[in-house]
Amino acid sequence: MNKGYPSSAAAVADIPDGASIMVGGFGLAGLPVNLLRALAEQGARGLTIISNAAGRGDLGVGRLFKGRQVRRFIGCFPVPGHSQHFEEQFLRGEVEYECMPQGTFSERIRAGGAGIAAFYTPTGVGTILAEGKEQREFNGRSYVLEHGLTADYAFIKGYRGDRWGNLAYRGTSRNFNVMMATAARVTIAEVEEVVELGALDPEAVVTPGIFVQRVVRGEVYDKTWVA
Amino acid sequence: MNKGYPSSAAAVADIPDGASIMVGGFGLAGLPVNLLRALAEQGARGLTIISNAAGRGDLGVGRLFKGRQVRRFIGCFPVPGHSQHFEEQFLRGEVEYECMPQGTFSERIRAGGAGIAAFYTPTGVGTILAEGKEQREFNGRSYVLEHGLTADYAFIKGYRGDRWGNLAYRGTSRNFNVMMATAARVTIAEVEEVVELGALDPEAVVTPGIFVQRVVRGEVYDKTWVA
Amino acid sequence: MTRPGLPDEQIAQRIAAELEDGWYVNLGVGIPTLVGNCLPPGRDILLHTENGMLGIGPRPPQGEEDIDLINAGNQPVTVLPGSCFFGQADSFAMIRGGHVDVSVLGALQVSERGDLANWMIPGQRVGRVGGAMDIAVGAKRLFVAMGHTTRDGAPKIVKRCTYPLTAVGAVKKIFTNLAVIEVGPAGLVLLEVAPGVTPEQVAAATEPPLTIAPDLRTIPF
Amino acid sequence: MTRPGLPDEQIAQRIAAELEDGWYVNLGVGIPTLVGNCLPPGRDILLHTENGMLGIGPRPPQGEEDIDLINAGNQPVTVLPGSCFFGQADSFAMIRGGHVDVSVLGALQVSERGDLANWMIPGQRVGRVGGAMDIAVGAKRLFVAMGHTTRDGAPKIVKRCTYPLTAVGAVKKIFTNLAVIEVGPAGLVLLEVAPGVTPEQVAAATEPPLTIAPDLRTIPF
Repeated sequence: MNKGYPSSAAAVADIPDGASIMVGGFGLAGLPVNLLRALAEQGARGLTIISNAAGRGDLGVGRLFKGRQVRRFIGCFPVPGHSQHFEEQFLRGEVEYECMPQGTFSERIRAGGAGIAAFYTPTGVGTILAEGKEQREFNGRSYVLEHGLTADYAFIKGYRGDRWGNLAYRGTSRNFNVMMATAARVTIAEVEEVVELGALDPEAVVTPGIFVQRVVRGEVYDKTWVA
Repeated sequence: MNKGYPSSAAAVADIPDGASIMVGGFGLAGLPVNLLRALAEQGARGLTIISNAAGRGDLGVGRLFKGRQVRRFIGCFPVPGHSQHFEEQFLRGEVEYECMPQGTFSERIRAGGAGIAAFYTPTGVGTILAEGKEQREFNGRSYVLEHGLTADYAFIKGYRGDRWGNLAYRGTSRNFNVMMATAARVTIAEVEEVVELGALDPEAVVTPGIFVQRVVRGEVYDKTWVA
Repeated sequence: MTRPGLPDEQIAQRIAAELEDGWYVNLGVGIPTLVGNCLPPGRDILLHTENGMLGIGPRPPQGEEDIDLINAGNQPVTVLPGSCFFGQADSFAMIRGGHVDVSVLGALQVSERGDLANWMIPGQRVGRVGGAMDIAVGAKRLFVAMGHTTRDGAPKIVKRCTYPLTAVGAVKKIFTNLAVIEVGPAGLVLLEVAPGVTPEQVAAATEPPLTIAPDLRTIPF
Repeated sequence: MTRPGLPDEQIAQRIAAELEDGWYVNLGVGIPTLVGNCLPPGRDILLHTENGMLGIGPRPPQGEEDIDLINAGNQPVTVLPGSCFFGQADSFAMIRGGHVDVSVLGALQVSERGDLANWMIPGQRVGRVGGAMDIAVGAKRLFVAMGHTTRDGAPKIVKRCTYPLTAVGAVKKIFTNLAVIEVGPAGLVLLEVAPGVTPEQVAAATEPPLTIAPDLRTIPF
C-alpha cells in the first residue's frame, strides 16, 4: 500500500465537474494551498466547496471563486472585505451559499464521517439559521436537528505524513482538517514532509491513515506572516 | 490552578451515595484501579456505574459490585464467567442493567460531553436493543435515536498528566477514558506520573486539561500480564 | 464627541478582574481580545480559541509570528507550558458541552432578557456567523463587552433586539464604557458605573428599565 | 465425530486470501482472530481493533506482553511501524462511518438474507453485545467465519434467525468448514466447497436453498 502521489496536480487530476470538495484550514494554518492551486489549474467547474471561509483575495478557495469554478459554497465565515470573489458572485446570484454556525459545521462533518445521520444541537435555536429546521426539546431545552455532511473529496493539509496516510499536525493547523479527513469518499492530504513508516510517534498521529486515500508533498509553502 | 490531589482516597472522598460514575478502561489498559480501590474503601453505595465491562472477579468495577455498592450498571460487556459479582446481583434483581452496543455507548458519552442532546445511529436497527426507541429513515436507511449520556463523576486513567489536567496516554489505554473525561461534572484522572507543566508534548496531549477537575498519581500499578 | 466613561482597554481590564483562577476563557474579537492583555497576575487563566488551542500565550514579537499558531481572530499567538492543540470538532465540543467557564463577546445589541445580536446587520446579504452562536449558547457564562451605545448615541441595550439574533437569553453580564449590568431573572440590574458616570446617565443610554443594585458601586481601578 | 471439511485454521486461511492490499480489517474473536495469523505476504493489510488501534502487530513472545497493548479480545499485541492509537469514539467513528473495508465476525446464525445473530442465546438473561452490532452495520463488507452447523449438526445458515439479531441484512459472505457462500440479492449462492465436500453435502447442512455458482470451485490451498 502506497498512497503517495507524485504531485498535487496528479492528486487532483481526476476530480470531475460538479464534485463536492471539503477544504480544511483556518487562516493560513492547515490550508491546503498546493491542492487548491492544482485544482485551479485543473479547471473543474460547478464545484460545491465546503470550507469555513471563502478565501482571502486569490488565496485559499478564493482562487476557485476567481476562476468561476464554484457553484455552491457551504461555510461559516466569508471574511469581510477579503472574500470579494465569492461575495461578488453570491450577490449576483451566480453562487449559492449555505451559512451555518461553525460548531454545527464542524459537528455535521464529524457526524458525516462517523456514520451519524443527524443530531440535535442547541446552537442556533431562535435565530434565522434555525428557520425551517426541526426543533425539539430535551430536558426542557430546545435543540435543532442538523444532518451529517459528507463530500466526494476532502483537501486537507498535515505537517508530516507517511505512505499509509497517517498524519501529524503542527499547532493550530488541525482545525477542520481532522474532521474533513473522515467525511470524504477520497481524502487528499498534502503535507510538508513525507516520512518513513514508523517515523511518526504513534501517540501523536492525529489523522489515522484509514481516513486518507492520497498523500502528496506540497510543492511550495510560503510561511511568511501576512498581517 | 493546581488540580493535584494527594491520594486516590482524597480524590474520591466527597462522592456521595447515589452518584453516577463513568469508569474508563478496556481490559486492564486504562483502568483506573487506584480510584476504584479508593472508592471501594470509601464505601459510597447506590451507585450508577457506567463502564464497558462489569469487572473481572474483584478487579475493576467488580470490587464495587462485590461490596454491593452498585444499584445500576450501564454498559456493554460483562465478561462471561468473570463478572460474577455483577451477574449474581443482576440475576437476583438487586442491580439494574442497561445494555447497549459499544459504539452507541461511546457515542452517547461523546455526545453528552459535547452538548449534543441526541443523535441517529444505524447501529441496533432491527434488534432487541432498539425496541421501544424512536426510529427514523434518512436517505432510505433506518436509524435509531440515542441520547447523550453524562455522569456526576468520571474515573479515568492517563499515563502522564500535569497539574492543569492535561493527559497523555499509552497504547490502547485511551479507549473510553477520552470520551468519559468530557462527560462528567467532575472528572478524576489517575496517572502513572505527574509531570511539570510543559513536559507533555502539546501535540500529543489527548485529553486537554479543561475536561479534568482532579489529578492524582495512582499509588500502585501491577503491570504483570495476566492471561 | 469623545465617548464618555471608560476606554476599551479599561472595559477589558474590568472584565479581566472578573476572571477566577482556573477558569477557561474564550475571547471574541474587538474589546474581548483586549482582555487577554490584562489578565490578573497570580491566577492561571487559560485562554481557549475555537480554532483549536487551549492556553494561548501572548502575541509574539514582530518577525516571530508563525502561520501555524493563530487565534480565531487570525492573530499570531504563542505556546505556553501546558498549552495543547485539537481539531475544531473537539474545540466546539468544549464550547457546546459547557466546559468553557466564560466567553466574552462583542455585541451589536443585547436585550433585557439576555438575547444577543452580534453577527449580522439587518439587510446584510452575506452572513458570516463564525463560532458566535455556538459560543453564545455553550459557555457557562456569557459576558458582553461593547460600547454602551452606537456612535450615533442609540442604545445597544434594548427591550427587543431588532438585529438578527445570535442566541436567546444567553447573556449574563454586560460590560460597557458606562457600566456593568447584570441580566437577572427580573430584568437588568445596574451593578457598577464608570468613574464620573451617574446611574441616570446609564439609564438614559439604555432602552429597558434598570434596577439599581443596592450595593451599586463605581468600577474600581 | 470429527467435523468434516476444513479445520478452523484453514477457514481463516481462506478468508485471509480474500483480503486485498491496502484493506483495513477488523477481526472478531474465535476463527476471525486466526485470520490475523495468516495474512498473505506482500500485501499491506491493516488490522483495526475497536478498543483503539490501527495496524496491530502479532502477539509478542511470552514475557513481553504489555497490558497497555491489547486487542478487543483482550489479547496482547505489538506495535508496527505505521501503527496508531485512538479513543473508542474515534474507533467506532471509523467503523460506523464505513471506513473499515471488511469485518470478519463469528456467528450463531446467519439468515438467507444476511441477517446476523451472534451475541446472545435465546433465554440468556445477561446481554453482552460489545461492538458486534456497530461492526456488523458499519463495515463496508461483513464476512462471517463459523462452523457450518452446530455441534449437534443443526444448520446455522437458516431461513430466519431464531436467535436475537445483531444486524439485519448485513452479511456479504459466509466462510465455513464446508463452503464459501455469498449472500446475494436473490438468496444464497454457493461459490466454493471444501476439498472432498460435495455441493449436496453443503445443501443438506444448510436450511435455505442454495444456488450453485456457475463457476463453483473447490477452495484452493
